Amino acid sequence: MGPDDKTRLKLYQLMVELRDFEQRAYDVFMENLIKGTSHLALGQEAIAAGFAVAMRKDDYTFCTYRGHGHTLARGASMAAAMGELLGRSNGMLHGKGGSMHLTDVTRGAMGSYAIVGAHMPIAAGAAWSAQVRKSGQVAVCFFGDGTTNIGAFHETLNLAVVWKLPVVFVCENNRYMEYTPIESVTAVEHPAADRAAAYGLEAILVDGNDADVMYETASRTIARARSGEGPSLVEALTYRHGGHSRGDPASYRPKEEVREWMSRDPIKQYRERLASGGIDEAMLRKIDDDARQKVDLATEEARNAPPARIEDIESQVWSDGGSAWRN
Amino acid sequence: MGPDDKTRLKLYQLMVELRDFEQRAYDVFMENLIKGTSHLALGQEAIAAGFAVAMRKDDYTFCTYRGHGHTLARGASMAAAMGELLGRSNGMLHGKGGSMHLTDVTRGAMGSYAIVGAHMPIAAGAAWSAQVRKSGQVAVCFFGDGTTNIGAFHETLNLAVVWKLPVVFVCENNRYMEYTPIESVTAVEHPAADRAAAYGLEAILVDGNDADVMYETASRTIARARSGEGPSLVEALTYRHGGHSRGDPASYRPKEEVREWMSRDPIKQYRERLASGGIDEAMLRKIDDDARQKVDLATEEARNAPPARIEDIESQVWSDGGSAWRN
Amino acid sequence: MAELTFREAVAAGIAQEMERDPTVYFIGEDVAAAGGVFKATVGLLDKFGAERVRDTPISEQAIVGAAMGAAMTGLRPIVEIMFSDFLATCWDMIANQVAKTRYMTDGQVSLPLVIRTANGGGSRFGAQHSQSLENWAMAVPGLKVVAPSTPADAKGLLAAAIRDPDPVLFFEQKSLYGIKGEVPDGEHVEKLGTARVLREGKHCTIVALAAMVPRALAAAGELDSLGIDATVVDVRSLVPLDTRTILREVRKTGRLFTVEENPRLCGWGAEIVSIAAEECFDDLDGPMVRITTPHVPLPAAQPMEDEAMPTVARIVDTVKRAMR
Amino acid sequence: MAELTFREAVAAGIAQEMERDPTVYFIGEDVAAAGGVFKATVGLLDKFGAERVRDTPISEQAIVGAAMGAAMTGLRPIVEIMFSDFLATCWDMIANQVAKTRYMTDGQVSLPLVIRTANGGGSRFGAQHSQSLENWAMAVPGLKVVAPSTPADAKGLLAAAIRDPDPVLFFEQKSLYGIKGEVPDGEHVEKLGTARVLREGKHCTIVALAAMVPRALAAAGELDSLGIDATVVDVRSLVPLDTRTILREVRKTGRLFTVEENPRLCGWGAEIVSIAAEECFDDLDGPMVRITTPHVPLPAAQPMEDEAMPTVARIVDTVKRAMR
Ligand SMILES: Cc1ncc(C[n+]2csc(CCOP(=O)(O)OP(=O)(O)O)c2C)c(N)n1
Ligand SMILES: Cc1ncc(C[n+]2csc(CCOP(=O)(O)OP(=O)(O)O)c2C)c(N)n1
Ligand SMILES: [Mg+2]
Ligand SMILES: [Mg+2]
Repeated sequence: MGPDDKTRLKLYQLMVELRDFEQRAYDVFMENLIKGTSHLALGQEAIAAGFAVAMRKDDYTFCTYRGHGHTLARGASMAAAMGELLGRSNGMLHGKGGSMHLTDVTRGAMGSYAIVGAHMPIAAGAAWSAQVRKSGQVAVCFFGDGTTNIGAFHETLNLAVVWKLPVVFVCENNRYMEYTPIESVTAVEHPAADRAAAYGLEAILVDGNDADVMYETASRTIARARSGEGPSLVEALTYRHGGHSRGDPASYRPKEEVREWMSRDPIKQYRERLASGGIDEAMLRKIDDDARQKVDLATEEARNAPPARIEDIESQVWSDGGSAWRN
Repeated sequence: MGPDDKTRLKLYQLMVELRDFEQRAYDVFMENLIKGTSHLALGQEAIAAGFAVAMRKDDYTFCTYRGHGHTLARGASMAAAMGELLGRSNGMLHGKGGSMHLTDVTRGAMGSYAIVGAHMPIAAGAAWSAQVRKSGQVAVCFFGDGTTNIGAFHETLNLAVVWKLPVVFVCENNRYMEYTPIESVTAVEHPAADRAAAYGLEAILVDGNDADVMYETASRTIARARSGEGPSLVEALTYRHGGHSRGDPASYRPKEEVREWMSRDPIKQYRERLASGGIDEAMLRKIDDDARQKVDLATEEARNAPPARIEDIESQVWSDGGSAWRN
Repeated sequence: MAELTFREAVAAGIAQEMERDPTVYFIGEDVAAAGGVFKATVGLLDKFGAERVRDTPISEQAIVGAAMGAAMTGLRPIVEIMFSDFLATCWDMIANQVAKTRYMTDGQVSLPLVIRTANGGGSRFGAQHSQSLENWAMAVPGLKVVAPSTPADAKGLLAAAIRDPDPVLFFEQKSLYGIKGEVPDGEHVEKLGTARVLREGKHCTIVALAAMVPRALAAAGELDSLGIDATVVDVRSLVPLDTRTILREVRKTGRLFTVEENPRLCGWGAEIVSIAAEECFDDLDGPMVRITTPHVPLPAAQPMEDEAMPTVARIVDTVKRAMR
Repeated sequence: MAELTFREAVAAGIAQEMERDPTVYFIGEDVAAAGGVFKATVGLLDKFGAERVRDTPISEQAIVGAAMGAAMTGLRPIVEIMFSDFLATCWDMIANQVAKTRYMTDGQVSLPLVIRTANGGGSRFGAQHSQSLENWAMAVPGLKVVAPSTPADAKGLLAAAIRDPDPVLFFEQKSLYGIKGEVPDGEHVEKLGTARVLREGKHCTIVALAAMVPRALAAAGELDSLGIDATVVDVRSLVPLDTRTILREVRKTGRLFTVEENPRLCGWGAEIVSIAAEECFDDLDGPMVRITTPHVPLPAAQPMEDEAMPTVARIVDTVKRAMR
């Protein structure tokens, strides 16, 4: 079965947009226009797209420093995202956050968090709030394989199950925590799936490079959360096409492994599936072209925006807009 | 089979001593002689005794604020323990630590830690040190059911398995974290055993009120650690006879539950088993009498000791014996 | 006016706000059925039910994180961290997440959230259950920090903290839980960021916080009989800090003493002294002196603990010698 | 003398001590095969092997806890916490366990252990990867705190920290990793607790730490041309603190300025100012002024971050106006 054509096209479009954005982010970084760091999710697009398409508009996304895709997938402005990477005043956070903290609350993108594991209890908290407000909202929380070894992961999973919270935890297992292979620092083979039982949860291990599988998994776990049956823990197998962060050539990865995974590029695979499933090549080409154009425009807008404003340094510590700590 | 008679008598003797010490601690507290807090392990003696008897002299014990028994079981001075509870200068820590921090490094009692879960990675660290020093030592780390829900538990178990450390983690499941029933805050029925698989470990769930079972479990897991096969996680089912800490009447516990568990008193049970197994009643009575006398003497010594010395306040922050932070 | 203990006043403050605002929720370890290990939340479960007053696992990171996520999405959570020492186990949540997220998102989220915690020494609990940690919070931009010294302020400042749109760390001194005092009837809300002058003197200004306030007052009484007339200021709120009141009183007397329960280095006393050293140097008539616990972990035994913390005698003695 | 970068000097300091003492072990995230995200530990795995130089999971509590347990039982571990911001995720281990256990056991255990961490701003990483957190450590009794400003000190003070029998937090300023400087050949060990006078002036004393030291020196150069002759002191070690040197220099000039990268409240600057306010009040000729980052989380974008941290221009300007 699988999703209908409209959904599939949406999945494809999103993946292409995220891919093009990340590639452009890489390019502008190579131009030395990005002064901080940036962590690209090249190759992991099927997970972001699968969930974003399955989510309700008012659901919550919580993600990590590797969060450009997750934020954009909820409909956040590409120009504002690129502006933030470039430290421009049109940035989503007006320069205060940078690449690692993209957030657009109006789209349910509740933040990108840069300390491993920290956003997991925060996502559970948003789910708790949805639960007691009876809003029907679901929180989805994305994190990496390496994150499964930190204390906050454990505390959060336990609490979420005990309180039966409407939250879906999605482990994007890209096989590396920074430069270190995950299996060298983890007691079990599948860092999330093999631990689901420790919280009384079903082990869910899926192909994170297959957009249909991700969409189906997302739909199922979100529905479970929405209907009050509690959290899920998903482990999606995937691969980073590039290094951990800017400037990392990822030379620590075996060539064979890289070759194998590159051949399973989620976008290339999906495009072939759509084409062989009867979707018109012209339609796919239009999606490709539109995405490129969208990224071009966003990049142009960001490049032309003035730099972040110095006068904002002391604003928005407090809800009154200021930062006064004394009278 | 089970342990030989000599071992059994040692187990019995230890349990009786720990019981009498805790009961005396309760009495002196009721006399208002203990100014801080104290957490008694009445009813949990079989675990402390089983492990202590199975341990090698130079093995390491790490325990919690509920650690009088674990510390004494390694051979630490009862008078020094009682002195510490009473804040006397003969105290094991000369008044600096109090009831929650009993430590006697000369006996391998590496400390009682008062922040839940904190001692778990520290115990792993001692095991790491033993591993690289090739000393053959094993670390044993005791903690409660409630402790299994804190992040440090998870981080430690994973690291210990990945590094194959010679450490045994012993969860004393006494069914309560302070005043809250453990099942109301935990995602699985057996907080430790049901999580062993999350670290690739065998689930070990044993009767913590049976000294023979505890001795056997201790011997087996310590041997495994000592032979380089790595850590174990043991869950021992037991029950606190009293409240969580001084002054807690534990009225939140169902009467039926209390009655049932009191009938499974580890010491009463064991005494009956020894008697019916042919051990002379006179021998058992002598152990009982000797224990009482030992506690009497220790209490007397502590009562007569002068109070902790004010001039010690600024000593032993640093290895030079002092506390200077400036020149 | 009713006479309440400090712990009763805490419960009354929470109850007042939970009644008023259905988005206020309260979570923590042993806070619901048991009413808290310090019995400062007795009765709340009965009044507001198990959904709004919830026991948690021993998972401080999850507790604070959950409160943060809820605060971002429409609730006003109150969290209890049983002892302030345990703030260390969730310090990332507090210092890196709660404190910074509003700023990092340039104001996209608000975090109306209160973290209450039992603070300080005097209970012979030893170094891991006795710290005065208000300075840890004060040093982190993005956190408001409050520490009341009376039952009335416990209620009024806690109510203000709950109504505040920003995250507040609320420190309840363990050694004060048992004290009694008059608490205004009916709705009682104080204002954050206001110090209170408790005694006006001519010769020196003694600034104190929480459990050190009654000690400073007692010391001022003794100093009076020695001919030294001291102003006593209760700081009440470290962030925002009422520098206007504090500096005014320092200027009037020309001498500043601070009384801090925390260890020696980098406390709020150093901050206030430094502000005075920059902003009213010319009004100073002599050295500014901090009276603190020495820079050691707090010992457990009664005689040691009592002597380590600033005593009335030490305050009197220090001021007397400095004013000579 | 060889010219090394700061990051090379760090690796050289570790290597020197690991060669000398077989009980020195080094663990952290991505420190072995990858040589650290700041490349400050490149080559150590090759030199000392996988047993002594080990990669860990992302488990800061377990890492620091393991080091503590090992230090109690015969090793001298060095731990890397990748960014000082992550100290918050293991703050209980550091502030409550490592710092207090020797004292609580009245000296039964020693904790010869070093926690190295990349500290501070200037890399446009945003508020969760840019903090200057040496003051968090300074406020906790039982921790020694060191922050070098040159490659030579990076090596010499790190070696001293590793040899020290007590726990040391060693802060390596990220913005300094790339700087080059002469480092003595052969064994090089500095002494903890010693400040260094870098420039002697007549008019005022500027005290700085780590990345603020070169800025203070540059400012002193500019001030010179404005007729203000400044002493510059590199604090180097916050605990133990060389108050003897610092107060001597303050007394000589009568004016004190501190330059701190950390946010405004409760920093080491406040501590030094307060010590001076008590102990050399009569030698002061005017207000003491702290130059700090404002009390906000650090923003990410280059222009904002640059302006938020103390700049040479701001140091010059502040001193000039205060000395008028
Ligand atoms: C508490 C903490 N420790 C370490 C880091 C540094 N760090 C950033 S990303 C990362 C690896 C995370 O790996 P994983 O969870 O697999 O996510 P991925 O980067 O692969 O998406 C590390 C160690 C951090 N940000 N926070
Ligand atoms: C991090 C932390 N949170 C909370 C506490 C307060 N506390 C002390 S003991 C305890 C219950 C522990 O329960 P369990 O692990 O089952 O051990 P038991 O007391 O039953 O032996 C709690 C919550 C603490 N000491 N540390
Ligand atoms: Mg990964
Ligand atoms: Mg228990």
